[in-house]
Parts: sequence; structure tokens; C-alpha cells
Amino acid sequence: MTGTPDLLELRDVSVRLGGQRRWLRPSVAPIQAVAAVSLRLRRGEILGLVGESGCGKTTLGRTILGLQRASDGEIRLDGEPVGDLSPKQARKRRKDIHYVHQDAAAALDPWWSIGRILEEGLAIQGLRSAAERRARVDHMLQAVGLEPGTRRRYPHELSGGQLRRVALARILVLRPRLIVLDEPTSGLDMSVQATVLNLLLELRGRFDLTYLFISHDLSVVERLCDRVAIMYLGRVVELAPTARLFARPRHPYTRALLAAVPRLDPHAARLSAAIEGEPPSAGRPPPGCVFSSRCRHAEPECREVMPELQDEAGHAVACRRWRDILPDDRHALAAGACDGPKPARRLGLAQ
Amino acid sequence: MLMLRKFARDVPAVIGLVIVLFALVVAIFGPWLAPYPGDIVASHLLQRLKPPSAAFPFGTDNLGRDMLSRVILGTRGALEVAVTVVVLAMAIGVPLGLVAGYRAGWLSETIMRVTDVFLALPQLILALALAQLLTPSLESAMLALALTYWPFFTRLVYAETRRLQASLFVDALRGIGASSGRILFAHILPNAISPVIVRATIGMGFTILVAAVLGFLGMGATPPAPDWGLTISESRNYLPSAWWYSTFPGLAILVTVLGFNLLGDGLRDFVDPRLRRSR
Amino acid sequence: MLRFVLRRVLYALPSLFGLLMVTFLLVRIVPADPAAVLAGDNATPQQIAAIRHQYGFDRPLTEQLALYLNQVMRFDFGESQYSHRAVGFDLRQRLPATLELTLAALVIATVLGIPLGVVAGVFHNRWPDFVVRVLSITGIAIASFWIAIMLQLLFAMQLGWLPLRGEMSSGIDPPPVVTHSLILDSLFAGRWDVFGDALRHLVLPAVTLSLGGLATITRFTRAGVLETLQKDFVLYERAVGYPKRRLIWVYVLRNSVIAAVTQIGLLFGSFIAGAVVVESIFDWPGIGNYTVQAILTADYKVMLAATLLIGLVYTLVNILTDLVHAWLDPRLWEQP
Amino acid sequence: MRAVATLSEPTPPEPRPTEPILQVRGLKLSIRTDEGLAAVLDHVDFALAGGHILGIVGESGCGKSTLVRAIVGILPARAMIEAGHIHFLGEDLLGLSEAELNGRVRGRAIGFVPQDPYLALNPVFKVGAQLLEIMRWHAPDRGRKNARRDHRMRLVELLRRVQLPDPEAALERYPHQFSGGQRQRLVIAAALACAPALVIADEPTTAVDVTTQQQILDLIRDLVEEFAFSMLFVTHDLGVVAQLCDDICVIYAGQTVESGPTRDVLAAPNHPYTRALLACHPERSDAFVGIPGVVPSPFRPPPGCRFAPRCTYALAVCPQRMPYLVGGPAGRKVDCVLAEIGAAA
Repeated sequence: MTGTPDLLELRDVSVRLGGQRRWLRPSVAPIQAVAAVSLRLRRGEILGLVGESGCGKTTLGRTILGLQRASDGEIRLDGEPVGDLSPKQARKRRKDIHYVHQDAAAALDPWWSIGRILEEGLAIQGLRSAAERRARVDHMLQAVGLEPGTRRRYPHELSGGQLRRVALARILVLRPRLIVLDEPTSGLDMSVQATVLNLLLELRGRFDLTYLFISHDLSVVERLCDRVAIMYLGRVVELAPTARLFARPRHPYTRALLAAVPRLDPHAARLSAAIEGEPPSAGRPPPGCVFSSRCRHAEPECREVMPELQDEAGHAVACRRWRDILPDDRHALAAGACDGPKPARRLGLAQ
Repeated sequence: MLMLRKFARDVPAVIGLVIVLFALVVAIFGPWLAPYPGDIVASHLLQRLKPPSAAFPFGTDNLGRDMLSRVILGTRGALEVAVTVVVLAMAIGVPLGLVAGYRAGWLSETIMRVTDVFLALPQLILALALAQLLTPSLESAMLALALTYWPFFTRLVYAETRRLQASLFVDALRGIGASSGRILFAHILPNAISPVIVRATIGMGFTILVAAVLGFLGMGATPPAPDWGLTISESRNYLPSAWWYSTFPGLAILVTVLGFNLLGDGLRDFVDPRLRRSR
Repeated sequence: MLRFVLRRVLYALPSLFGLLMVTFLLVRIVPADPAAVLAGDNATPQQIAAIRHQYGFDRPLTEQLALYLNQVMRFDFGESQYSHRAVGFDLRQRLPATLELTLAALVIATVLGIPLGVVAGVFHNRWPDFVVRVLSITGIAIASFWIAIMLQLLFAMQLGWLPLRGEMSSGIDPPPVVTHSLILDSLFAGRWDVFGDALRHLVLPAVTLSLGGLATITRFTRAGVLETLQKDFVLYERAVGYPKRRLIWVYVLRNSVIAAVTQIGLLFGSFIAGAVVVESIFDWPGIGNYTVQAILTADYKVMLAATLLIGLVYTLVNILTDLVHAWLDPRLWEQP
Repeated sequence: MRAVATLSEPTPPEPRPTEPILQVRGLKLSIRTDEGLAAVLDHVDFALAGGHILGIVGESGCGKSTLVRAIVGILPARAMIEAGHIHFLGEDLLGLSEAELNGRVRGRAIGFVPQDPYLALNPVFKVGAQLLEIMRWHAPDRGRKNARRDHRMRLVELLRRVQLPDPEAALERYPHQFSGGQRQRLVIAAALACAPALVIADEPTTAVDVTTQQQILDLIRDLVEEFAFSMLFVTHDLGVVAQLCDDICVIYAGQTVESGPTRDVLAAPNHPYTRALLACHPERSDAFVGIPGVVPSPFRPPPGCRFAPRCTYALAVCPQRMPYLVGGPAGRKVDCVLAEIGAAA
């Protein structure tokens, strides 16, 4: 490890939720929301964090931010440990990290105008001059592609796409270095998503940003992110550069996810369900490998030990059988998640 | 503008507003509006218990005093009690609710348990008891009512605060490093205040009712005050012949309370941030 | 479910203890000297001191508290200055009459209030809704003592259809006392004449008392129905062809009542306040009437005992409504 | 310009049933609101052939849900149907009374799968009671002796068929005790309980994860074949349509802009909006492509073609042109002046 340290590093971070004993009430069963996750975020990259609902991706995002305290593990920002702090102190130490909520409308105080909401962050940071606050807010509204008149409007008057822009502008005026984006495109139509995603790319270059992009939408992640981490039941099961992960997914869960995306290509073979059933509850994970209960390649040994995330040539996977199962599965993956130009692309004829 | 338009379309609420404004005018200018302002204390034994007529539209009471004047003059006392009690109760209840709702812990638990206890206390009996212990008067009645009415505000503000605490926008504020004070006073309080206003408006009507009960039972205003409840109590001895004696003060109570309730009900729909318009 | 019940009951214990503390402190922290109040206006300082000693007000607070708790546990509140009988005895004897009255009022309020609320909600912003709203909001705005007098004036004095006051006509031989509830006792004794007479006496006070509750239940039910009608499941149930009546009176109603039930529990307090007034106007031999008379004569023992008793009943009613609430809403059964 | 009028890939003629089971023609619908009259649907036009799955595709706010409610007859009180017909099995549903709709259509001839079954199931009633209620009023053998017992048995059978674990016990449970995918299976079974001719699914996979979505789509595909019903599948996801639907109908701002066999339309879209929509799809572009402009407000819709203000091919006549579907080969229809010109040329 030479040169500048990574922007953010997580080492074996675990988060247990609930589990407290309560007065006169039954105690809450603990949930291992995040289990021994190790991640590095390099300066300027976009790391995608992908998984289905309840896999712990949002909890992980909040832990990075400091709003959720990690039960175990280490968090380093610029090589400095910043873990194990109360939410208040953690936010102070990690003021370079900010978070954009999934539901942009609900994340804004309905009684406040957009201009006041945006200026508030600056006031909190101690910017006294009202004129300068205003100038910076106007500048940022412009940067995210909103009219200056937006400052006088109220959240309920804006469309979904505009609200995402406001949410971004609100964070950007604070000059963050790392932004945790929680499902920033969910609920937006495809035709609106594009403008938000292009804006994200543009802003990254302009303001020198790093993104942790939490999403369940693989098609967006594929085109936006530099690297992707796949989460299942609180664990990262695969982590690789985007192109490699989408071309040669190693973990059976990743492959099931990719295969499940409904494709436009009418010639693609209709796949039968790659995995059966639904994820077990995070409160009662199966023994051994968390995916073993739904994996059709699982062997008895898989149910004994949770495999570590092991890196091989920059492509990490937590599966003890990935080498064995890769070749036989080629045919099932022929639908497009595999190597080579996607068959669907050949049809790209519009406009 | 949109708010006003929407409010104007809500006929019952407008009626309520008109009644409340009218009651306020009567309360403030009562002595000038009443035909016989001296009838608070005066007595005219020759015109005892006269039925309604042109000279005495509401009739006269057992001491020959004009009922219309006494009903008008009683308005001020009723509203004074209502405003004082509700403001006092809010002054106690709202801060407690905010504190209890903001952070879970022993303090919050304690406040809410105490609130539960006070809710369990029979309000009227406690008010009667306190009024008795502090010597019966309008002031002790008001104090007693305030002391028994604050838990309603605490519960309401507590629930609102808890709801807002869990809301995404407060989470986002924490994310950008907003202090507790800012979150509590600049965001949670304004958001929680609308149901409090509604509750307070309806509470005014409710307080007028309870104060009238105290007066009726002789634990509130003392004779010869033109208190509505007290008057009804006095009138019982002259039933069934002098029906006007008890009818008109009762109607005054009914109309005033109705006004506050209608207004409060209307405000419920009216305090909605989505009605805010930039243009 | 059992766990839920148990927790809810346990949860009420601190409230009950708090109730004891408040009633204990109430008399001792008011600025007025209770002994002076008890002794009356023309008492000499010696008399006041004697009373202070008699009631133990001169002992340390902790000792007073221990004494107080001990008395409460034995349901011993001393002798009433007003009736010169044991307060506990008086209250026990009068409670059934109050329960008779409040239950009758509650039944009237519920049986009429829920359907009225449903009708108003279903016909939202049309004339049935308008009528019900005006009636219910008037019902809340009406002073119970005034409407009581008006009802007496009309039905008892002018029309003479119903008795003016009391529990039973004079000149009737009362049935043997078993429960202290006249209606039950007359039934046990098979005395139909007394039963009918008691019912006739019950009508006016029960109707008066029910008005406020009726209006409240109507309003909450209406609000609940309006909220439920917005839900997706109503749309779904319509889309799959549930018959309209069943949809409203079974599937919507149960959801709507859930919200109303807890509110009704909370409003029980005002129900009791209403009973106090109504009992004293109709001369009903319940605890409300008794308490008012006692308070008017500054009988602080009765005050305390009544406050405690009513607080206890309120707490129990709220436990009950919470349990009904939970029973109606399966989502609460396994909640942490 | 030529690409508009001609198909890039000819489709082999397929034998298809000629009689549509459901046909919506020229449907125009407005809703009175506090802010004025919202023209939610304006000339919606499509036909669902017997045994087929027709995908209704549109972005949020295009009127998909209102369309579904119009077909089932559960429109909000302030909605007005201004023109059009909804022909189902030979009769116009708009001409039926509420009693007739409830007695013959809803739950019986038309099954319904809601968007979010968590919200669509009544939280305080057992699942079994809710599903049996539908059968009680609409099953073909209702009112017969032992009907209740038969219904129960049939329902358990159906739940087993939709792969719900432990179907017997499921009847005694409440909606919140199921997972998202299980609830979706429950409402699918409910839709099939009375052997309907048509099932309408309103975005049935929006609330579930992608792996569950795949399972549900597979299930639906099998059930359509096995139970021989037709299906109207409303969605915003072109990928889902491509995987599931035989035919497609694209709606923009309350107007049908294009319809035809899914395969053909996706391969060679004729309407500029369909093309723009497909161009946004990740499989059709590596960059992020959007559609400039915003969907017009239903309170002030642009005259004529509602897509014209955002359309790169818009002509001066577009705002004057009344919505009108131009027929093309192989069952294709498109509502665009360019197609008219192309057809005439």
C-alpha cells in the first residue's frame, strides 16, 4: 500500500440491529444487517452496491455516513480511523461524506422553500453571510440544471426528477467528497432517469466526487459504475470491476440476478427461474454460506462455513465452488449476461 | 391565496369563524352592546321573570335583570377562561411533549407516565377539588382546568414529534449535521404545530363547556357575575314557568362552543403544507 | 396475545402508582392548608392544629405516605363528613348505579354512533354526511347540564312522559338489595313493576349522558371510514366484486373502528365528567352525585377516594380498549 | 422518414384468433379536481385477442391505472367518460349498471391482480376469508350445497398451483405474515378463483425484487396457457412486455400512440415516442439517453398529438391532428401523422 490512502476503507464492518432488551416488552431478536463487509472506495470512482431489498445495502450506506454505528470492524477515511463514534461525533468527523435519500420528496421539510432548505446546510456549516449563501445556492441550482426561480418553490410543487436535483444540490453546496446515493433513480421513468444519471456523471467530473451508488437496478449500475459489489443477506458475495462482473459473473447469486433482468430482445431464450423462493430473513440466516439455502450448486460443505470473499485477479467472490460451476453454466447464461457483444445491442436501431 | 380560497369554500368552517369573531366582538365591546350594562349587579324587583318581549328580548331573571344584557356580558368571562386555560395548558403541555418525543429514554418515559397519570385523573372532579381547596373562584377554576388539560397537548405533541423524528427529512437534517435545537425548533415544532392549533381551537370550546359546568355546580364564578353556567344553575328553581331563564344562556354556550368546534374542524384541512404555493 | 395482555396490564402499574402519588401529594402541596379548609371558616388555631394532628398532616411526608398506602390497600378511606359513613362503603354502594348509567349511555352512543358515522363517511360531502356532521358537532358543543334541564323541562315537566329525577318512583317497595343495581336487583326478585319503573327513570339521564359520546363516536367512525375508503384494498375489493354492503359494513367497518376504539377509551374521562353532572341534576344515586355533594362540603376524603376510584376505572377501561384494539388488529399480535 | 412507414423486419404471418375478447375504442375520460378538469385519457384504443397477453405500456402519469379502473368500472366519483366504448365478450361494459358489473363481470368474468398486494389485501382479515369471499359471490358453483367446502378445496388447490408453501395454513394467516412474492401469488390465485375469461394485472411486479419478478412472470406465463384466459398486463417496463406479452399497446399522456405484436413493435417502432422510449432502454444504448421535455399536464394538454411538443419529427399539422390510429400490416397501428403520410405515399 503506497501513495495516498484510499478515500474510504471498511474492514470487516458488521452492523447488528435490534437485539436490545426492553422494559416490559419482549426483547427484539437481533438482525445481522451487515456482516463483515470489507470495501475500499478509491478517489473519483463510482462503486455500485447492488442487492435486493433487505440485503443490508442501505444500512451499510448509513453506517458509512455514521448515522448507524458499526457493531464491529473499522472504518477509515483518508487512512484515518473514524469508526466507533456516536452519530453526532461521527458526522463531524465524516463531514466529507454525504447521503442522498431514496425518497427525495420525503427528505425535504414540506413547509420550507427550496431556497431555504439549500441555504440551511450552509448556515449549519457556519456560513454567516446571507448574500454568499444565496450566491452559492443559486450557483448550485444552476449546476444541477434547475431554474433560479426554483428557490422560491416548495417541495410538493416539483416533479420527481426535479426533486432528485434539489436533493443533490442540497448536498453539493456542502462540498462533499464522497456521496452515498441511495437508489437515486428508483421510481423515476426511464426517460427521466437518464437526465439524472448524466447529471451525476457530469457533477462527478466537475466537483471531483466519489460515489457509493446503492441500487437494485443492474442496468443502471452496469453503465454508471466503475466497480460493483453484490450483497446478499448482509454480506458482499462478489466484488469486481463492472465490465468483468457483468461479462463473467462468478457467484451463483450474481448470475441469478443478471439472468432475472427482463430483456428486450425477443430472440433471447426465455429463462426459467434461476433461483427458487425468496431470501430468508436476516434474523435467521442459513448456516454456512448465506446463499446455500437457494443455491442449486450447494453441497453439504457449503452449509458448514461461510466462504470468505476471495480476490483473484481483481475479481473477488465469496463462493467455494465458483470455479466448478462456471463452465457448465455457460448455456444458461447465453441470454446475454455472458461475454461478447450483447445480442440485444444488435437491435439498437432507434434514432 | 389557495389556502384562503379553499377555506372560503368550507362553509361550516366559515360559519365557525364568523361565530368566533362575533363572540370576540361581543366579549370586547359587551358593555357598549348590552342594552342594560348595569344589570350585572342591579336588580329591578318589579320586572321579575318577565317573558321575552320587545323591551327584554331574552326576558328577565328572578331579580328583574335583562337576560340579553347578562348573556352578552357573560361572553367576556367565558372567553377569558377559555383563552387562559388553553394558553396555560399549551405552555405546560407542548414543551413537555417536545422533550418527551425528541429522544427516547428515561426522561421521555417519565414524562409520558406522568402524563398518563394526569389523563387518568378525572378532570372535572380534580378541577372541582382544586377549586374547593383553593377557595372557589374563577381564578382557581382556571388554574384547575389548565392543570388537567395539559396532558392532551403533551400526548398530541409527543405523537407528532415521534412521527417527525422518524421522518426522512429529519434524518436528512441529521445527515447534514443539523443540531438538535435546529431540528427541534426550526423543523419539528412548525410541522407539529398545526394539529396543536386545531386541538387548541377545539379545546377552547371544550374549556368553555367545563367552565360552565364548574359555574353550574357553584365552583366557578360567584354571584352576581353574569356567568352562563351559574345563571343556568340559578334558573332551575324557576322551571318550568320561566323557560327563557335557562334557555338563552344555554344557547349562548352552545353557539360559542359550536363556533370554536366548526373553526377547529375547518382548520384541520386547512393547515396542510401542500396548500403552500410559491406563485 | 397472552403476552400482549400481560404487558399491557404490567404497563398500567406505574400509572396506577403515579395515580396514588398524585392523589397523595395533591392535598399536601396546594397552597391552601387542608386542615384549615377542613376545619371550616370560623375555626380557632387550636381546632385547626387538632385537625392537623388527627389527619396526620403534622407527621413527616414519608410516614404520611406509608399510612396512606396502607389505607388505600385496605380500601379504607376513613369516614365521610358528609354522610358519616365509611367512604369506602358509600362508594361501593353507589358504584353500580353509576355503572348502570354509564353503560346504558355507552350502549346508546355505540349502537347509534357507529352506523351514523359509517353513513356519513360513505356519503362523504353529500346531504347525509352534512346532517350527521352538524348533529355530531352540535352534540359535542352542547352543555350536558343544560340539555339535561331542557329534557327535564320538555319530557318530564311539560309532557310528563318520563320521571323528572331519581332512580325509582316513591311509594314503590324496593326489591331486596343484592347488587345495588336497581335494574339487576329487580330482575333477580322478578319485580317487573320495579324493573319498568327503573328503566323509565334511566331514560333521560342515559340519553343526556350519551349525547357527547354519541357525537364523538360518530365523528371518529366517520373519520375512520373516510380514511379506510382511501386505501388500496377497498379499490381491490371493489375490483374483485365484493358486494357493496358487505364491503362497507364488514370489510371497511372493521378497519375504521380500530382507529375509533382507542380514542373512545381516551374520551372515557369526559364520559365520567358527564356522569358527575348528569347524576347531580337527575339526582341519580351514583358516585358522581355523591362526590359533588362531598366536594361542596369540602369532604376531602371522599374527593381523594373518588379521584382514585375513577382513575382506576379509567385505567382499566383503557387497558380494555387497547385489548379490543389489538384483538381487532392482527398486525399488533406479534409486534415487538 | 421511410423507416416510419415500413417495417425493417417482416414478420411471418401467424394464425391469430380474429375475435378480440376485450376491445377499447376511442376512450376519452376526464376527472374533475380542485384544480380543474384533468383530461386523463384521450382516445385510448386497443384490442386484446382471445388467449393473448396484451401489454399496456406507459410512463408514470400516462393514465394506465385510470384505464384499468375504467374497464373494471371502479372509477373515482368525479371521473366522467366522455366518449368511447369498452367491449368485453360482445357487450359494452360502459352500458352496464353497477349491479350488472358486480353480478357478472367483476371477480367473475374479469379477474384482477393489483399492483401492490400488501396494500391491496385487507390487513385485518384472514387471507382465506378474503379470497373465499370472492368465490362465495362469483364462483360458478356458488350457492350450491357444500359450495363453501368445495371453494375451500379449490382455493387450496389453486394456491398449491401458484406454489404458495403450505396452502392449507395460509388461509388462516393474515396478509402481513406473508412475503412480497407470496402475497403476489395469493392475489394471482384470487384472480383465477372463479375461472375468468380475462385477467387484468396492474403493474403486478413493481413492488417485488427482480428475482421474484422473474418467478412471477414465469408463473403467469404458465397459468395463461394452463387456464386458457386472456390477459391485460399493465406495466412501465418494456423488458417485462418483451418477455411476457404477445401484443403491446403504448400509451403516452392518455393517448394510444402505437399498438401491434410485441416482437414487431420492439424491433421496429413506428411512433416517435415508442422509438424514444426504446432508445432510453439500457439494451439499446450505452450512454444514458432520455427524452427531452416533460410529460404535459393533464389540465392543459397540448392540442392534437400530445407528444408533438417533445417530438423531434413534429410537423406543423401535429397540433391540429385529432388522435387517430392508422392501420398497418400485420396488426400494427400507429397514431402519427407521419404514418398517415407514409401510408398515403
